[in-house]
Amino acid sequence: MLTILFDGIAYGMVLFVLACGLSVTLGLMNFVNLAHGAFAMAGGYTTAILMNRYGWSFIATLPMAFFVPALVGLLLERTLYRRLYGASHLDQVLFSIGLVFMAVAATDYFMGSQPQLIQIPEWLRGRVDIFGVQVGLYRSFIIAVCGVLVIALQLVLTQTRFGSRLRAAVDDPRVARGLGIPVEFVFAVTFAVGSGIAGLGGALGAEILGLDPTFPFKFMIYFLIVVTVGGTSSLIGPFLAALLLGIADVGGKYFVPELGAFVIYTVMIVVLVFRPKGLFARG
Amino acid sequence: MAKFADSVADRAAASLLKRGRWRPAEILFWLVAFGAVYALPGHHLILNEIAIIGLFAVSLDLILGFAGIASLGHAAFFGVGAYAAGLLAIHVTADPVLGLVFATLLMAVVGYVSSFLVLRGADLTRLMVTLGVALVFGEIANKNGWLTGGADGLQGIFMAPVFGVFEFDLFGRTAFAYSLVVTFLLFVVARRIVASPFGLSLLAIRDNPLRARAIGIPVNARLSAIYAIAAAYAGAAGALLAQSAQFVSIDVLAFHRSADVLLMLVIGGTGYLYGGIVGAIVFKVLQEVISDWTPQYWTFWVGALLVVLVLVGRDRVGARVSQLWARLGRGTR
Amino acid sequence: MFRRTLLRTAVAAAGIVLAASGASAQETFKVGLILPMTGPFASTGKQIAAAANLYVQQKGAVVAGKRIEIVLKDDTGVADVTRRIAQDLIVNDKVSVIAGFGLTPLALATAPLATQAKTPMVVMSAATSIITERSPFIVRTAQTVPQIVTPFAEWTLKQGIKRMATLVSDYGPGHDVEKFYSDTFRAGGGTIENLRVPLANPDFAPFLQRIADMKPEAVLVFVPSGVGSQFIKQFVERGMDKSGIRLIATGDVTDDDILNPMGDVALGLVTAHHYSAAHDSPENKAFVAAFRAANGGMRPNFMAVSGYDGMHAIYEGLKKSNGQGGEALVNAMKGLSWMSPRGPVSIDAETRDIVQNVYIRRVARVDGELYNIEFETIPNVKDPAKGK
Amino acid sequence: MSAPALETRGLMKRFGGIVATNDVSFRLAQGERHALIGPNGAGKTTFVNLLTGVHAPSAGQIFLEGQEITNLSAERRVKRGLVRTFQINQLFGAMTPLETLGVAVSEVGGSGADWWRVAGSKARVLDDIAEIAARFGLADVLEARTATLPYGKQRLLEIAVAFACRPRVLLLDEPAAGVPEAERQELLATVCALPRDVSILLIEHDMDLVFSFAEKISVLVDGALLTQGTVAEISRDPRVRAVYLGESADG
Repeated sequence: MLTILFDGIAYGMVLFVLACGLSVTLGLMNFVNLAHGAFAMAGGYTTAILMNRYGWSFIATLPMAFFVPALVGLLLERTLYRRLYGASHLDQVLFSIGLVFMAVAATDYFMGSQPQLIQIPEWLRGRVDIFGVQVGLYRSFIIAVCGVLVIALQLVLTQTRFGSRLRAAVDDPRVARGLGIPVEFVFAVTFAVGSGIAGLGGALGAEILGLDPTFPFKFMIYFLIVVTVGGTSSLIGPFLAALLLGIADVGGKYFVPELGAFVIYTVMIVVLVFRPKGLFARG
Repeated sequence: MAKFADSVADRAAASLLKRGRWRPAEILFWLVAFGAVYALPGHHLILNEIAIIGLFAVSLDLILGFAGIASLGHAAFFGVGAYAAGLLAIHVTADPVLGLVFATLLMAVVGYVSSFLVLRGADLTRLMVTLGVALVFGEIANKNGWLTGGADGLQGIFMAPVFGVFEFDLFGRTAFAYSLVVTFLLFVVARRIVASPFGLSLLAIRDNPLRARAIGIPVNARLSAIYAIAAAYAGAAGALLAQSAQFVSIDVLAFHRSADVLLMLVIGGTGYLYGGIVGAIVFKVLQEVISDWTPQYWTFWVGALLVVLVLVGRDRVGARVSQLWARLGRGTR
Repeated sequence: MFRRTLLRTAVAAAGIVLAASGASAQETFKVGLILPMTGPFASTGKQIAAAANLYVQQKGAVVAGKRIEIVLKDDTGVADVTRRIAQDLIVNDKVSVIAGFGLTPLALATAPLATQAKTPMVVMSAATSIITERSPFIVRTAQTVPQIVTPFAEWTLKQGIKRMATLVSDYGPGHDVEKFYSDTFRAGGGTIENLRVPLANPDFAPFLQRIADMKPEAVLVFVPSGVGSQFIKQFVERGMDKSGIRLIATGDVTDDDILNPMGDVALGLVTAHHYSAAHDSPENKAFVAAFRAANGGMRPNFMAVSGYDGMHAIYEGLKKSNGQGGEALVNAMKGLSWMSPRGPVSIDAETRDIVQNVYIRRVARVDGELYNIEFETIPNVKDPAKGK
Repeated sequence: MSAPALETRGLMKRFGGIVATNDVSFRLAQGERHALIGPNGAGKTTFVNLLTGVHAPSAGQIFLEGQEITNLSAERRVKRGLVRTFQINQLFGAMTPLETLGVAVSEVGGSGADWWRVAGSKARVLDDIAEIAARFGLADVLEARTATLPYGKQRLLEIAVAFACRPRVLLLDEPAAGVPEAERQELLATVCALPRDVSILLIEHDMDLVFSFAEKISVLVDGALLTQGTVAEISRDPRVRAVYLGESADG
């Protein structure tokens, strides 16, 4: 029983790490980046390649799973995304879907269409018994990493100068520029970090969610659900939404497996019909 | 003064009526389309698919381009329409026209009922709610295999000849002609709808729902109405697919259907009805050509084209088209 | 009534097409290969296309005076597209055989066309039993689901296992696995519980927990190849391998394509299937070596062997029919028997399904790579779902 | 005279703990030119939103020509003849003034839902459009895209659309806001020339406009009616002066 709750939390955590970059680009920078999953995939593949071809240890690949997508994100932001900040949402959708198409086909070309598998280290396998609850070690690890990440992100956004600059830049880029805030730089860094976190999520989640070239399509819906249900006004909203969805999904499948995927979709529709701005949006 | 008012009224009439008038380019377009029934015998199958998806995209344009409702779940109506037509053919009558009418009317009702879910909320919310509805429909179809055939698809559809005369042939000629006629007729109606006072009130709602309400337009009722109409159109497109393929698979309700049709519409341009059809032609032909060349990696090039299209400026391409459109329209005056 | 007339006119129309095509395509004999080359089932398409091309490359493009040409099309795994492409290939490209068909609905959607156009249709992957019954022009070189799981259920019973659970993906083949396995198992005196997993399912945790609660002696798993590895890893991660629940699966789960990277978690897993890349025969050794050489080291899996055998059936059929297509080719393919890389096979003249050995295998490490090592053979299995 | 054109009785609106409209009982006589003034944050916007049905009141009633409209939807109130304009233009940017007026005229004439005929085929609608266009000086720009019109014209259109709804009571929310001096006179003249059978409530900041236009003035402070009276009475009222003392500089 509690094991199900625990699994749901771990699943929700992974969803959050995967989606939180999207909630930043969408919520703060108002950019509908459907290619977000492609950055997550890049992180997953980075880990898979480093481990399987170069024999790195899982933990050692995690920083790379952050940096490689972050770099790719930075590059794309500087060259392409930047031009579309003011564009209509439909343009952004079209553009980012195009990127997804390219990423999927390119991954297939270079890596093959079969799923990539990674071996998590021995010490993260198996389960332990904590107060009578069976707890998976790897899932505990995920919860720990993601928990730290959530707190760190929240602190950065609310407590640091960078956070306030970002919020100012988002509110009104012109005024922010006038105040001497390097808006372009702030956006680029934010975008890169968002992409990097997605990559980290892709690497961490590969074990649970699987990893193949169609990853960005398969999980696009989940990301969007997390962000819309959570609302885009803060990080806490999507975080709670991801947990809620994770628990609802896992619990739903455990208790009423006949319903299958209904649970997660129905939760989303009900929430959005009654709270169009998301469950945890202010006002 | 009266004289002056009269002349203004005349000008106003001329200007408004122009919206409903057929331009030479449009007439030419449909002549070419119908000409293809005779002129392009080797391509009827793909043309049939284009006609059906074109109609589907027109249906999406009615809500997105004319009423401002973005949808990522429009396949819900397409798919249920397909199932409705397929099931009717299996269990009741194999007459295609009856099946088409049945699916269309049924989807109008379903569209009306589900419209209440999308009345509130901004674009993103609507995208997700419509998406959710389509996914739930997909799950329902999957779980009720006794009715829908589940993941194996609905089999055993045999269609009678259209009007008892035109049999569905292997070359797809009847199918194409049938789909084209249906698409054309529904297009004519759609054209009339968007040029009508009702259509104008939709544009007003799209531009500024707050003001639309403040001048007495019953915003929700209008949105529900156009949503029902668009759903009916999508249902008709789905019925055409079910009838010409004589098979309905579960992925008529899949996410990629909704996403593809949105892509096509946006590529072709929203808000002038032809965008959907143009987008369907462009997308399908590109897919066909590129995937013949590289069946495995064609998505890369389609993706690249999308990216380039946006970067070059869809607006600029669109502006060029609408300029051309305007110039052609001026020719009629 | 009108259905029959409809059919007759369609057939007549098709006859004209074929007559017309016969004149212009005297030399080339086109095989339309329709496969999911993009999307989630792209790896199926890749394996089959590679094997079919390999066959033509090995045996030469000319057979019975005809030049074989493969026309490869991507149907993206969408049924109405498959059907449209098949129709297009038949009427425009004048192909004489349509082949491929990655998934059951894709084959089912196309079946009526094969009948209408009298075009032989070689099914190389879709595994639901009923497919061959949907058209007399269908020949299948892929396995059927009951063919694998019925003998597997008998084998499980023989191991003394009486309480089972099944966990299958919630789609056609999954339902087949559940039904045929459970029926046989119950008939043999066992008790069995069934669980279904949504096809698009990222996390197995809740289902694994259900199984842990059920505490069966063993659990049979059927999920599409690819997802299977995730399942096993999560199974082991939960320590369920040590909880006394034996995990068995159909060979889809330990697909040769992805078996090796699965790593030690897969070791010892018992599966039933008709092909292993480690099958010990000279035919297979040659096939695996050639396939690897032609495809950058990729290991062939059971889909590849179906594609390879499918081309073989077409070649041998053409030899028997003296280059004639249509019904003559289908009739010629009936009753063919040969030594395939998977072992001795034949085309059942009645059902047009393949008759083949089913092997019980165990995953083991050989020369540093993981393979399915066959340790028991159930010879000449016909599709048990038919002719009962 | 019969019932007042517009009347509220004990109108209240609370947002959480904040009282935005406090027990407002207000009367607008038939044909009257009435101005509602008050400093920023006095609750003018909330009051208008209550009248037009954007918000539901927490307590109290609203009557239009003697009939209660408290629970009617925003659209229904418009159909009954209570129409407003907006302080910040709320127009249909992608449409032409012709189409905009057409929509409004059709809607009030009950033909707004006609989907089977092409717009522009009803003579009565066309005549109405022509008349309104002439009254508001929009005849020359009827076919231009609204978003491209000069601001003054947009402002005129803002009022013209409302007028096209055949109001019995017209709520003008700062009609001259932001209009450059050159175009201001035309606007004021147009407003002053609106027919007498339309009762007008002017919500305004600009005292010059109020004094030149209104017959009666109501002063709203902190959500409550401070006082009501003729122009002369109000301009002498020391309480009003006190309220406006800090404001007059920028007004």
